Amino acid sequence: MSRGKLEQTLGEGKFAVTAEVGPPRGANAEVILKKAALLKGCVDAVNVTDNQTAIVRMSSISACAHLVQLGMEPVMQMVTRDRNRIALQSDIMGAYSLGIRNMLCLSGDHQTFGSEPGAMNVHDIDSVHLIHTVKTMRDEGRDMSGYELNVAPRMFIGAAENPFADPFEYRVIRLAKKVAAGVDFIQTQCVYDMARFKEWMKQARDRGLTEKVYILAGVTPLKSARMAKYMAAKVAGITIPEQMITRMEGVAKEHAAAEGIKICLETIQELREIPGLSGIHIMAIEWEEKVAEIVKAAGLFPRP
Amino acid sequence: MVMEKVHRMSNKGGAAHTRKPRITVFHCFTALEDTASLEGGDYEIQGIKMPCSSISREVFLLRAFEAGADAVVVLVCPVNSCRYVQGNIRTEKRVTRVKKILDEIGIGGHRLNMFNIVQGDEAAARRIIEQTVAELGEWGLSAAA
Amino acid sequence: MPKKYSIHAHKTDPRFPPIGKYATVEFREDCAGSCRQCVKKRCVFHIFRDNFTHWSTMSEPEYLYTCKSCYRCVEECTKGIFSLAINPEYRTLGDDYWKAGIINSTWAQAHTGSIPVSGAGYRGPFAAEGFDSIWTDMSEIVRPTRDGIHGREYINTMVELSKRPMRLRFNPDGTLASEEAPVLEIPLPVVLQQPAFGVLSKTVLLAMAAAASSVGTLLFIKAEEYTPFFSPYAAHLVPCVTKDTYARYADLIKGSRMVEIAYGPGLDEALSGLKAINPDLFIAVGLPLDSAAAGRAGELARTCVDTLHLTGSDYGREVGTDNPRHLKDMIRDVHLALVGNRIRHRINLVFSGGIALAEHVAKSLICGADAVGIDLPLLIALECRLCKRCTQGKRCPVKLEAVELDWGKNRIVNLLAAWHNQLLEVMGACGIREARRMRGELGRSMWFDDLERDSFGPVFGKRKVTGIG
Amino acid sequence: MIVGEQKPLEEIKAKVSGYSRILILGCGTCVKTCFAGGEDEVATLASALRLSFKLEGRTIQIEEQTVERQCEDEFIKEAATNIAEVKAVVSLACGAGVQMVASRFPQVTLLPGVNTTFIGILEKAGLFTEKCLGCGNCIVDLFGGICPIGRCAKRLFHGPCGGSSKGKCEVNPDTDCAWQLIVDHAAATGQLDKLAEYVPPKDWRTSQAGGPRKVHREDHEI
Amino acid sequence: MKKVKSKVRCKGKQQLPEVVQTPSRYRNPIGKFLVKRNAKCVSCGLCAKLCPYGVHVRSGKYTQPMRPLEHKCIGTKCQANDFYCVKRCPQHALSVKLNPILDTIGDYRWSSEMILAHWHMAETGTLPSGELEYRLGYSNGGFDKIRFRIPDPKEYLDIPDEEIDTSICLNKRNDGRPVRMISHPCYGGGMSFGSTSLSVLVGRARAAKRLNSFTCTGEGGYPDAFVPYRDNIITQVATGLFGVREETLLHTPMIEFKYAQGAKPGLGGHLLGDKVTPEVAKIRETVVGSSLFSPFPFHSVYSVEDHKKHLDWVKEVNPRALVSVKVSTPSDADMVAVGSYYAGANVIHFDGSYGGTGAAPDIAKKNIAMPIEYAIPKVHRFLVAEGVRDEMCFMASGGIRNAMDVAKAIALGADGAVIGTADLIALECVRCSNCESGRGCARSIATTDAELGKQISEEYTEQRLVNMYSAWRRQWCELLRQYGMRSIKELVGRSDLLVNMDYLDEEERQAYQPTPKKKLVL
Repeated sequence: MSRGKLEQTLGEGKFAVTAEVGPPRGANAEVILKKAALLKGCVDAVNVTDNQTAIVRMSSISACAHLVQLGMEPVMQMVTRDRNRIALQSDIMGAYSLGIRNMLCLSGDHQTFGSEPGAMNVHDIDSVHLIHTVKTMRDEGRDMSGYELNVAPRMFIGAAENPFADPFEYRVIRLAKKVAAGVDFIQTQCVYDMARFKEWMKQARDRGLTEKVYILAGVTPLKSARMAKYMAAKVAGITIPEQMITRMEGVAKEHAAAEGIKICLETIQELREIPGLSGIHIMAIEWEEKVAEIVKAAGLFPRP
Repeated sequence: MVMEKVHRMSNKGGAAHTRKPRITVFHCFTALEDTASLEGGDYEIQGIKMPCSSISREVFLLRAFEAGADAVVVLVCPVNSCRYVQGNIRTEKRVTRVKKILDEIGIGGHRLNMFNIVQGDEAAARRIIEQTVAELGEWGLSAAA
Repeated sequence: MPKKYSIHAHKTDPRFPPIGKYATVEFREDCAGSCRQCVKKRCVFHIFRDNFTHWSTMSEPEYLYTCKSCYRCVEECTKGIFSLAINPEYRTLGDDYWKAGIINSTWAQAHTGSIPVSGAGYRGPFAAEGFDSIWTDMSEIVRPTRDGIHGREYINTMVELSKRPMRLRFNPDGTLASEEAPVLEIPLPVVLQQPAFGVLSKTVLLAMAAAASSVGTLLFIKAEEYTPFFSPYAAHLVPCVTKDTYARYADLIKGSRMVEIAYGPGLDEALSGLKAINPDLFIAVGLPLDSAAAGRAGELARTCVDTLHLTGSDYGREVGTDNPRHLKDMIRDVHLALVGNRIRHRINLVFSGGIALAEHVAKSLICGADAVGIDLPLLIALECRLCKRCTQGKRCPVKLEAVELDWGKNRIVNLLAAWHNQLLEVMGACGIREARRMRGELGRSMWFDDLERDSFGPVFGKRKVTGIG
Repeated sequence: MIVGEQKPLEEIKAKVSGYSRILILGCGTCVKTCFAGGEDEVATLASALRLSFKLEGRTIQIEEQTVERQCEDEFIKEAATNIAEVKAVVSLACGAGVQMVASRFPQVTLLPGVNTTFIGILEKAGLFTEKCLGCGNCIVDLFGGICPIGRCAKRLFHGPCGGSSKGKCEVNPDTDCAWQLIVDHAAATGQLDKLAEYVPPKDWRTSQAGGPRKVHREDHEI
Repeated sequence: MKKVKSKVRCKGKQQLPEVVQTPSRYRNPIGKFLVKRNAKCVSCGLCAKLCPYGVHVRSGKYTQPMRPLEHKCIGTKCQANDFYCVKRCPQHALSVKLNPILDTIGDYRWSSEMILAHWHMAETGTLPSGELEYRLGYSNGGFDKIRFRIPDPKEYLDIPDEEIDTSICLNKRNDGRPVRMISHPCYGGGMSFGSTSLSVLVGRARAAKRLNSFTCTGEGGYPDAFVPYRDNIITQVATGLFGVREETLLHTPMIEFKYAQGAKPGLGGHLLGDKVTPEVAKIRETVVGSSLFSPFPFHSVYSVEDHKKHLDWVKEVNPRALVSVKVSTPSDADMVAVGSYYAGANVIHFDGSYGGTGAAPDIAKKNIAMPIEYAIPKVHRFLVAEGVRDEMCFMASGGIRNAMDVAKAIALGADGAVIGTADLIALECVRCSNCESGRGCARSIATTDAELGKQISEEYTEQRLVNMYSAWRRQWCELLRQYGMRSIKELVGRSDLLVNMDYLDEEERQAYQPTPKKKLVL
């Protein structure tokens, strides 16, 4: 089986670029296809969220399958919140059979924040278990019970990490734990607090983790000062430095989006200079049309 | 809905309307020596003396209403002068809780009130009672009495 | 030796929870009481046990009547949430004379009929006004005590309320020539009397009459209260009449052994009137214990009157003056005045007003009384709280109007049983075997002023303060 | 202990409104400690119900009793006399107590008056917090004595998740992040690296996932 | 007043038994102050570091703060200190307030503060801080009105406690019997096995041994556990003769004839059936569960001559034992004392009417016989006048509560005091007066209940008593120093050193601490 494009890019030591799309809240595949079209050619892979922020959407697998048909490379997100180990493993196998080659193992946002706050969560296993499971399936060809699989899903395994959540001193240890469990690449939470990110990267380098795993830094262009303030205050695990908010506030409303993109580009520039960083992951939330612009402006175009 | 009933019943007149208002006074004896000094108005007073107001549990306050009180007044010593340091704070919290229960029941939490008074200030105690009686004039007598 | 007299007590439970001395202050927020070590469950005296079940029916805070204040709940609670306080009801129970402790102890005696016994030493002040400035003497080695309490030796508490013949005449053969005068004896130097206030319903008074009859003493009762219901106890009733009213109660007087007539002008006439109705009648004269009492006593001792019933205030004080003397001094004065006139043996003295404790009986006798009359303790025995609400027309908190006759009788009998036994304690310690011989035995008492002077005088000099100081 | 919370008065009232005579049965153990079903709560509820019905012009006869533990026969039987006289019993016990009483007195309707919430502790006066999920296979030793199953919103074995902020959980910002505590403890005791170890997935058969559980001590069964 | 010289002098420094901290048996000892810590506390531990009195404790690695040990708090006067926890607490979580429970503790004679202070002495062996009044009660008479006169500073004798002699001699008669000295001017009053739990009795005996003093069996017989301490145990012969056997008379250094007890003079002892356990019954040679009454009086003594015969009998049985006669205080107490002298007693022991008891009718405790304060000068004067004072050891008891009461009794004319209640207070008696109720003393002191009795140990009893008497001795030493005395024997009969508030003019009275007055709810 061929390796996926993302794996190839990273394997060749090239600076990778991924972006994120959210499946629609409905059964219309057009939406996802339209979004994907905006990204085609300017990213290495497209991350498809799995009922992101616990809001019920079209499943990640099916959205990914549509992308595969479109000739794009998806990264299927999979959360442990909604499925027990039976469903998870079966979906992994199914996804692989549909041509999906990358997956991102997550525990998922808590259901109380989403559209079904009364739902029962599953959390049979956690994201690290999931990484371990996928790795075992891939490398040993066995499922969790040890049963030998006729075809092993050769997934390129990703996971998320948030250098901005607490406790900071533990974040790198947790990264190490994921690495030990078998993760191939890491996507981080959006980077605004560069100092803290650099510190985290340094710790990762010191532990030799950057040798073992590709780290893709998350970036999200700010649309407005309001968005910046909201994210800083309400979204746990995201820190936005005060001066960045001030900067957003300092420009006229109509120029805010442009300023946000400018900040984003500066961030990417700074990130590219960090030793051990393998790429970026652009999370342009409901702003997919700007991804191509960012990639181009950042000088990361064309993609290999 | 229950509140409507209360009003209906108290507006019906009859026995409930013609009797004197009944007020039960729970008091710690450092706040007020005795309710005897408060008697004599156009109302009935039932005093319950306590070594510390924090002895008044939820049920006592409710039972006072069962026993026919139209209003319940809890007199406690001033903030920071409780003999047992925290007794009056605890009483306050309990009164708040029972007010909520009374609201749920439909009697209305406003019929239960706590006041801090200094020992010997009988004028203040009397004012509190008179004010309560005046308010009872607005609310009507308790339909649960 | 007279037939051994004793009063049998029957435990008679109170109808209302008596006002206890203690209250616990506990912070429920710190504990819900489900600790296995819970001091409430482990209370040696089980005082909280009833509270547990009591809880759900309680309508107001329950104080701890039976708490013995051992402080183990306070000191052992795992959360340290307990504190003990004096029950505010107890604080306001009674007054400076009828102290809460006296009322409480009276309740307990009426309940059980046993004398108050406790451990540790005396808890009260060194000395206080009134009876509390007298100590009764004891005997030791040289003049032994009497072992009367447990019945090893008989101590006779009987006293007479009838006149004694002045001299006996004998026939030449030595036989008695004078007529044997009729005798009115009571087996203990305590008579009962109708209280001046209280819920004096028919049953309450009947209970007093029944109790008097049961222990063999007398109840002084207003003649107006008499109804045929009282007839079973007639022998133990002393109707109280005035010179204006006695004629109305001729039938009652005919059936009575003794009648009390109020002192006042025209008494002589009334006395003969009474004797005319019932020649065998013993006569008591009721008079206030005022400054004229001693003089009047001397006067009345010379008449046909058997007994003087002198009543002081409810607080054991002289009446009719702004600066009243205490009962102990009044008794002594009346007694000594009669002794001085050598007519003490011609009359019997019953004092009442403020007799609150058994020790007051003994001390009154020592001061010179033949007997004492008790009133308020009878009400207290029936659970009265001396709140005097009844005098303002308010409801009685212990529903005295609803007592049952037997219950009431038993409570009063129990109280008298306890008092009788306490009198025996004091007499035994004094080494006195006859209540009659205790009368006026001032030498068997020690008075505060004398002790201060005799014992402290040589050490400290002269007292610079008056009274107890 | 088992922590519970009394149901809203309105709900209890609706449940009992069809009966003219009920028994409120308290339980003197766990739910008493958390102020949900002891003597005091029984009395308070009874009083509140009586008042509430009185306002509607109805009277309902309410018996009150509290037994030591509703989950034990020995104590339930003390309530037999009272239960025999009513058609409905409001039980202020945890779910175990309610069901135990229900099974012993099938002829009466059992109305739960308490919501059983969790196994927890009294954190400080008036504050009860969840500590254990009853998974049936305790592994708190791996986490410095802090259970991520009972105390992490996502039951993460390799937490904390990205929502951990300033020591608090994103799901409930006044709750401590269990993983922050675990990490703090490990850091304080110099065992941070121990937390890098992979903890295998849990076998949930010992938990409720395995169906209603039993503890069977044959040595105690004669 | 004539000074009484003692014939025997104690030489050398006195060996003082060691004080060992002996905390309360209970979890929450009661203090004069309430120290509360509220929910704002973040357990920073500052208070524990600051408080030099040990009120705030942090136990080992336990993260939660412990409940404050309120009884160690010195209270509001601490405000002046820079370590005042209330002020220093960064969270303002602490408060200190007068403990309202004091309303309920104690009585006119033993005030709440006197009780708490004695608990402190028994725990620490030291005198409590100035806020606890331990010398005077609220009785408003007797010892509470008597003060030592203001000493002349020139009289002050600056010598250490070790060089002050507090011993007294129990045999001054020169009758061929041993000269027995005890190190303190007091010994333990009679408490019977049955009224008091065995561990307390044995603990008292152990303390007596360490203190070189005596304790007394009371009227309850002689348990085997006493034998190791027999040199320090007085055998009492009382009217019931419970447990009096030849061997128990032979064990003892002193035999006490109890004619009467101050709390119930003229009345016999009474042990309720509940307290007559198998052990008690065995020693008293009686039946389990049946109430025991001691007759009154000694039915073999109806005259002074009978009395002498009585004494001669025990003197014959044990030629080495001293003989003490314990009587109460009738109006002719002086005659009784002289009578006992002529009957051959070494010690005459007067027990005043306000003395302790395990159970007595309230009427007797309050009313019968005179308070010891009156009896002491009366008896002392009479013995002096008879010329026999120097040959008698005169012990007083009955309402002698504390070290200063002992000193006052000595200055009034006694040689020493016999202590009962204070011993029990040291063991955390609260004077609740329920020694006989239900299962007996709830605090395990006066009980024979198997379960309750176990809650007190001999070691605890012994050390608490040693501690309390050590604190008492400090007070005596300080007093003697003030008057330039080296021995407590010099104080005997020095009533010139005493004043009575009621016998002073208004302005003279100003110099002394006023008589504490308080209205209690009893």
